[in-house]
Amino acid sequence: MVDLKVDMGRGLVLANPVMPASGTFAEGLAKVVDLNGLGALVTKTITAELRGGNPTPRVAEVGNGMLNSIGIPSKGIDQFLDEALPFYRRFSSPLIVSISAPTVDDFGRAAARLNVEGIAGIEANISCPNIEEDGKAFAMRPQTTEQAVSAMRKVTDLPLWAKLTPNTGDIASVARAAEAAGADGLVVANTILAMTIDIETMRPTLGNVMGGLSGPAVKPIALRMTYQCARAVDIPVIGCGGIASAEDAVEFLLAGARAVQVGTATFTRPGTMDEVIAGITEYCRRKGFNAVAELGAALNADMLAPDVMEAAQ
Amino acid sequence: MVDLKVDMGRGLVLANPVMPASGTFAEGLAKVVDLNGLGALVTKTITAELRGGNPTPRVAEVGNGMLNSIGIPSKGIDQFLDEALPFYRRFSSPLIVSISAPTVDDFGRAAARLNVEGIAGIEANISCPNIEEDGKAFAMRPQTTEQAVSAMRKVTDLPLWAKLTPNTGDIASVARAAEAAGADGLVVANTILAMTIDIETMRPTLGNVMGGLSGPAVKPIALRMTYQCARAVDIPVIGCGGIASAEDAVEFLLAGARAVQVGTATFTRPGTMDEVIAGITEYCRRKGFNAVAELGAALNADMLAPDVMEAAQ
Amino acid sequence: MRQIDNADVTPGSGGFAAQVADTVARVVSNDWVNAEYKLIVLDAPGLAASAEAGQFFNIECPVVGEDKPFFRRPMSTYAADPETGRVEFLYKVAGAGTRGLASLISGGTTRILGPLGVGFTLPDDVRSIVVLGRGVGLATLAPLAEMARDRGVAVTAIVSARGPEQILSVERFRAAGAKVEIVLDSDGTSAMTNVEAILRRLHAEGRADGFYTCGSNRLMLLMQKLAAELDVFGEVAMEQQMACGLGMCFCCVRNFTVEGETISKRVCWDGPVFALSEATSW
Amino acid sequence: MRQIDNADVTPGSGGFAAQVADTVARVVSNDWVNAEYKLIVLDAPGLAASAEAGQFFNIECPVVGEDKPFFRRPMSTYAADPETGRVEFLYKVAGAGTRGLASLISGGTTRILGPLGVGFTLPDDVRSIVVLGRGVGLATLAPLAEMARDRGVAVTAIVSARGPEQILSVERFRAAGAKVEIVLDSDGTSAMTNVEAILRRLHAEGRADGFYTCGSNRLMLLMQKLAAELDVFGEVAMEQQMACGLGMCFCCVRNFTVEGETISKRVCWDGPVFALSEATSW
Ligand SMILES: Cc1cc2nc3c(=O)[nH]c(=O)nc-3n(C[C@H](O)[C@H](O)[C@H](O)COP(=O)(O)OP(=O)(O)OC[C@H]3O[C@@H](n4cnc5c(N)ncnc54)[C@H](O)[C@@H]3O)c2cc1C
Ligand SMILES: Cc1cc2nc3c(=O)[nH]c(=O)nc-3n(C[C@H](O)[C@H](O)[C@H](O)COP(=O)(O)OP(=O)(O)OC[C@H]3O[C@@H](n4cnc5c(N)ncnc54)[C@H](O)[C@@H]3O)c2cc1C
Ligand SMILES: Cc1cc2nc3c(=O)[nH]c(=O)nc-3n(C[C@H](O)[C@H](O)[C@H](O)COP(=O)(O)O)c2cc1C
Ligand SMILES: Cc1cc2nc3c(=O)[nH]c(=O)nc-3n(C[C@H](O)[C@H](O)[C@H](O)COP(=O)(O)O)c2cc1C
Ligand code: FES
Ligand code: FES
Repeated sequence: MVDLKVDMGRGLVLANPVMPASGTFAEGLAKVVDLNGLGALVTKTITAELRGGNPTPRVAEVGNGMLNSIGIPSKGIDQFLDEALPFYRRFSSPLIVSISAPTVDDFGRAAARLNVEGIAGIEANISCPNIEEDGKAFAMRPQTTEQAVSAMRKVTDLPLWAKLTPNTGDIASVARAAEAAGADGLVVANTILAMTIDIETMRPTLGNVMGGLSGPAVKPIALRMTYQCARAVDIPVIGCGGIASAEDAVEFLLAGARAVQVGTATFTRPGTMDEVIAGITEYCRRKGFNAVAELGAALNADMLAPDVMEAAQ
Repeated sequence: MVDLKVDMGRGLVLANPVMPASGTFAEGLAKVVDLNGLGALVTKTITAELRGGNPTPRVAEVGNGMLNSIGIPSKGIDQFLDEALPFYRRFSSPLIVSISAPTVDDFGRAAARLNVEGIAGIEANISCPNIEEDGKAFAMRPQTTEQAVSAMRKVTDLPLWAKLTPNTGDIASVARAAEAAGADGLVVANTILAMTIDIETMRPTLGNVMGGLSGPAVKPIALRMTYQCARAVDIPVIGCGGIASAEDAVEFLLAGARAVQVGTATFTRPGTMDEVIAGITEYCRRKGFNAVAELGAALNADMLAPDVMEAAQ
Repeated sequence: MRQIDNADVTPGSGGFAAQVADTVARVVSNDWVNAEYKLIVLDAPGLAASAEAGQFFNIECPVVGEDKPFFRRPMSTYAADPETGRVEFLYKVAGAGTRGLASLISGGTTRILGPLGVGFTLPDDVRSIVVLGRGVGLATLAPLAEMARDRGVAVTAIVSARGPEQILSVERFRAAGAKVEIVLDSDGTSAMTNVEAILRRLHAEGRADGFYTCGSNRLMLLMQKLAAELDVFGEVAMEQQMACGLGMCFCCVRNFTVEGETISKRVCWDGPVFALSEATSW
Repeated sequence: MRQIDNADVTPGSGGFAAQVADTVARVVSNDWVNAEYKLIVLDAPGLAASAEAGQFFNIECPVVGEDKPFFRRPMSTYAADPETGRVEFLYKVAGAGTRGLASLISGGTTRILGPLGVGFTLPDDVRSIVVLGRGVGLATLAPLAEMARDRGVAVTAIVSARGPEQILSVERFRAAGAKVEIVLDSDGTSAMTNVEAILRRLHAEGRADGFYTCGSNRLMLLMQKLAAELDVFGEVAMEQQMACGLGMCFCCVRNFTVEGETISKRVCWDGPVFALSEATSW
């Protein structure tokens, strides 16, 4: 028997290390997959205010990946608490609510509203624009990361995860800032800003010109950042980016992630998370690990400092 | 007849907009491809000092891309001038020499040594560690970019291109800094820092733990950065990252690149650059462009500000 | 039947009961029906074969050479029979995904996720319907004719096409007892004025309690206008680019007019069949 | 023949003359020779078929299912005949790339880049050679036997293998007039002490002016030691992971000892055949 439990700190223990990535999961998956089998449930990012999304086309397939500019269409926190929460409450897996806000104070206000039965934790999507800083995402810089996380930490005792952006040049410093401000965990990472052009119409493929890249194409980049962050902080890191199989998930766990999120792969294979859980178990068994938590210390590498940002060339 | 010429500024006009990316081209290609047909030749980065490379394994294939930690093994500038330069002089395509250095002053000293017959321009690989700044690459920040480029500008009248790193969080600002410091062009961009792990051996796949990602997997990211830089500066941008076909190259030209570099694709298909040149010509003909230079203004898009760094989520 | 709504998605106290399956389906046949369309017949017993008219599947399309479809491709159920476990799709070979689909040979397998979305409804007071479709829209409408027949509802199918070679599904409609009227671009009968005249005539003859359409924006707008004027129940099946097919990614949204307001709905989750009155031009 | 060096790469004043071609080769046959190895025979006229012993090709391997080889795979020329335009490779089906290669069927095509690298040399004063190989190394050494025969040089081939089933290329060696000695793990004859004894005997008998090896680090070290002691000319063909095969990417480097100094060389460009005296353990 392989022990799949992972301790995420602040009293949150997950039955297994596999959960959906925000924005790639909703009620519909309950029709296909037993949600009670997942380590946690993570909602699409919600905001206090009502928000529409971006213009269509909102997605494009790129070689081995997905480009999207969905944006954060949100019906607001009230509607979430009234309608979506009761639905998720029916499942035993802990519910993590992803939130976003346009200012530091709004992050605090949004987090304060989630001290509610049935919510097991908060994932702060700080990869979104900070309107007080010219629209630069909070997680682009250590200082704004620290401010946003502190504002939430003040108002909540729930486990609080900060979701980082891979578009920053200094993810290890951002990770340390989030930890210093009281984050209980880090999700590494969101989508990578990218673009494609339809050369026949001579237009950007997305209505929004640029969008976020996800899926297998980004995996080696997300894995590198997961490794850097896991070495930079003591709080748990949740690896995310391109995971589509148990083998991919094991790479992240070996790189130091305590848990993983599966995003785009669920769109192409809705049963991916189940397969990942089964495959991790089998890997541990085959390699002689009694607990999945042991993988975090199993990498054979002359460890590099987490700030090593120098491309090989 | 489609006019393929592109004006790179400072008197450098290329016969066509296609050239090899530094480090993915060497004398050996002359055995397969007529180098006289290329828009320019770009050398592997050389340094003033002798340098070994990184430990093997130095490369790994990742889904749809290449991860490498070759490093910059260099026999020094003297050896280059004595042995390699005479070889390249035999070709009509202008020779661009890629250089790198560990300090601002060393960049200046290296550039000064290239005011030599047969060298048509300098590409400064500023994606390399600055030992005066804790090893952070020059091109990670506007200020260090500005310093390195200025040091070279002072000592050379040759066309001077700065090759940027995609690992920065703020490529548009770095691009503007390079322009302000007197760069004549920007190469966008180098490889993206990434990592993979062999889950059987539980070791990083590369001897160096991390390496640079290139090939089709990075194309949408490099294209986005090319677009951002082309909108941020007035000097020519040379698009680079994942180009493996004429269609890919046209995307970069539509995004605002004046020319393109082909890297990894030459490893898997040595004739790629020839095919790209032929395919661009055919595309222009089919779409009714008389000159490839017209593509830069042909994109139909509500242009976004170059600093838009906000992922869609 | 309307798709089971969220309230019914209850975690089994004991076992989990899926309502949508990702079925590994075996290809029975995959043949050209004309120069552009193929019909694929799959062996896909279980939940898949319980799909109702208007519901769709999200289909994994094989990688073939340079064609590397990353997402699945949505396809309407052309036929589904719980008895035989057969599911069929009629599809136009268009781009990378459908070219991949077209490469499947009998005995091969692919994954089909479904049944998905909300199918057609036949309110009790609707005793006769007109289905109006063009191109691939006819594949979506065909099973509605059988559903109507099974409920004793009379069907007139207006089949629009470029020319005689492009006519699709006419035998399906006839076999289901539908009256078929064919309108063509090649002889001018597909002109909006003529189609409008036919619809008005059918309504005047008491053969149009319900309007159903798919596959053409112009035909949808025409039916929408007439349905409002004549106070006829109406539905339209919509298309939009999809990734998940399960309401999770929000990429398949379209605008709808609901009580005077423009709201965005997910085609895969709130549709693909929508009230005709709410649809907006696409 | 040594590979044409840089000085000869002259841009044609008029036309460009390639020295290496990326040939689209047609598969004549691709059959198993034992449980692990396949022999692929290609129709690849032109430059490809002019490959010499020890030179190699960089081969595009098809994507098959989950196997998506991104780089090409280097393979030694097992045979190349400018008369027939045939090129052959003997390869072990190991991972993603060679599985892809193994999937090719006659009539199919793939791209082969070559001839690449520096092949074997036979100095004029070498009148008899010993080739010592194991596993896939024998594929690399086989054409050397024919090259030697054509120059009137006597060949003894020592073929090392796990057991009788793994013995490769013995007929090729015999057909080229070589004497063959087989040493096996299964009967203990492949032990280093025995191989050393054979080599010493051959040298004593005057049948070893040159030593050539490929495919085993331990055998290489043994030959290297004896070559130094007995002052015998020697060469070794090396392997290393490759990307470009053309000396451009510097991923295939290995360390060599040249005049007491450790220097790094590219296996694809400076080799794959190197002076035995310069090789270091791998
Ligand atoms: C609910 C629904 C039911 C459908 N039923 C059928 C059917 O029964 N028969 C049939 O032939 N077609 C049907 N379509 C359209 C079918 O999905 C597209 O023709 C198909 O996705 C084209 O894929 P491709 O790779 O061949 O084309 P490409 O043009 O290469 O596709 C590129 C991208 O655009 C998307 N796309 C292109 N056209 C459409 C479209 N019309 N609708 C949605 N996405 C599109 C693709 O899915 C893909 O993501 C249906 C679409 C929807 C939404
Ligand atoms: C000059 C040269 C000549 C060769 N000649 C032959 C031959 O005639 N017959 C034969 O069977 N094999 C030969 N090899 C080895 C052959 O290249 C590898 O077996 C093959 O690359 C394995 O690829 P794979 O995808 O099947 O294995 P994988 O293990 O999946 O390959 C993973 C990566 O490692 C590389 N790799 C793995 N093993 C080797 C190896 N031994 N040498 C170099 N790279 C390797 C692959 O190219 C690929 O990049 C030769 C190698 C070299 C360098
Ligand atoms: C369609 C789509 C919508 C997303 N929406 C959100 C979101 O609302 N909030 C968020 O934090 N991340 C969002 N993401 C990012 C994912 O959570 C995840 O970080 C990213 O996709 C990388 O993981 P993957 O490669 O497994 O998809 C979204 C991703 C996709 C593809
Ligand atoms: C093996 C290898 C070596 C490289 N060496 C250098 C180098 O020496 N200097 C440099 O500026 N870039 C170097 N690069 C980066 C390329 O020039 C190019 O920026 C990058 O690979 C992206 O382009 P591509 O996807 O077309 O390969 C190297 C890339 C590879 C794959
Ligand atoms: S396709 Fe994902 S929400 Fe509709
Ligand atoms: S394989 Fe590229 S240098 Fe040898």
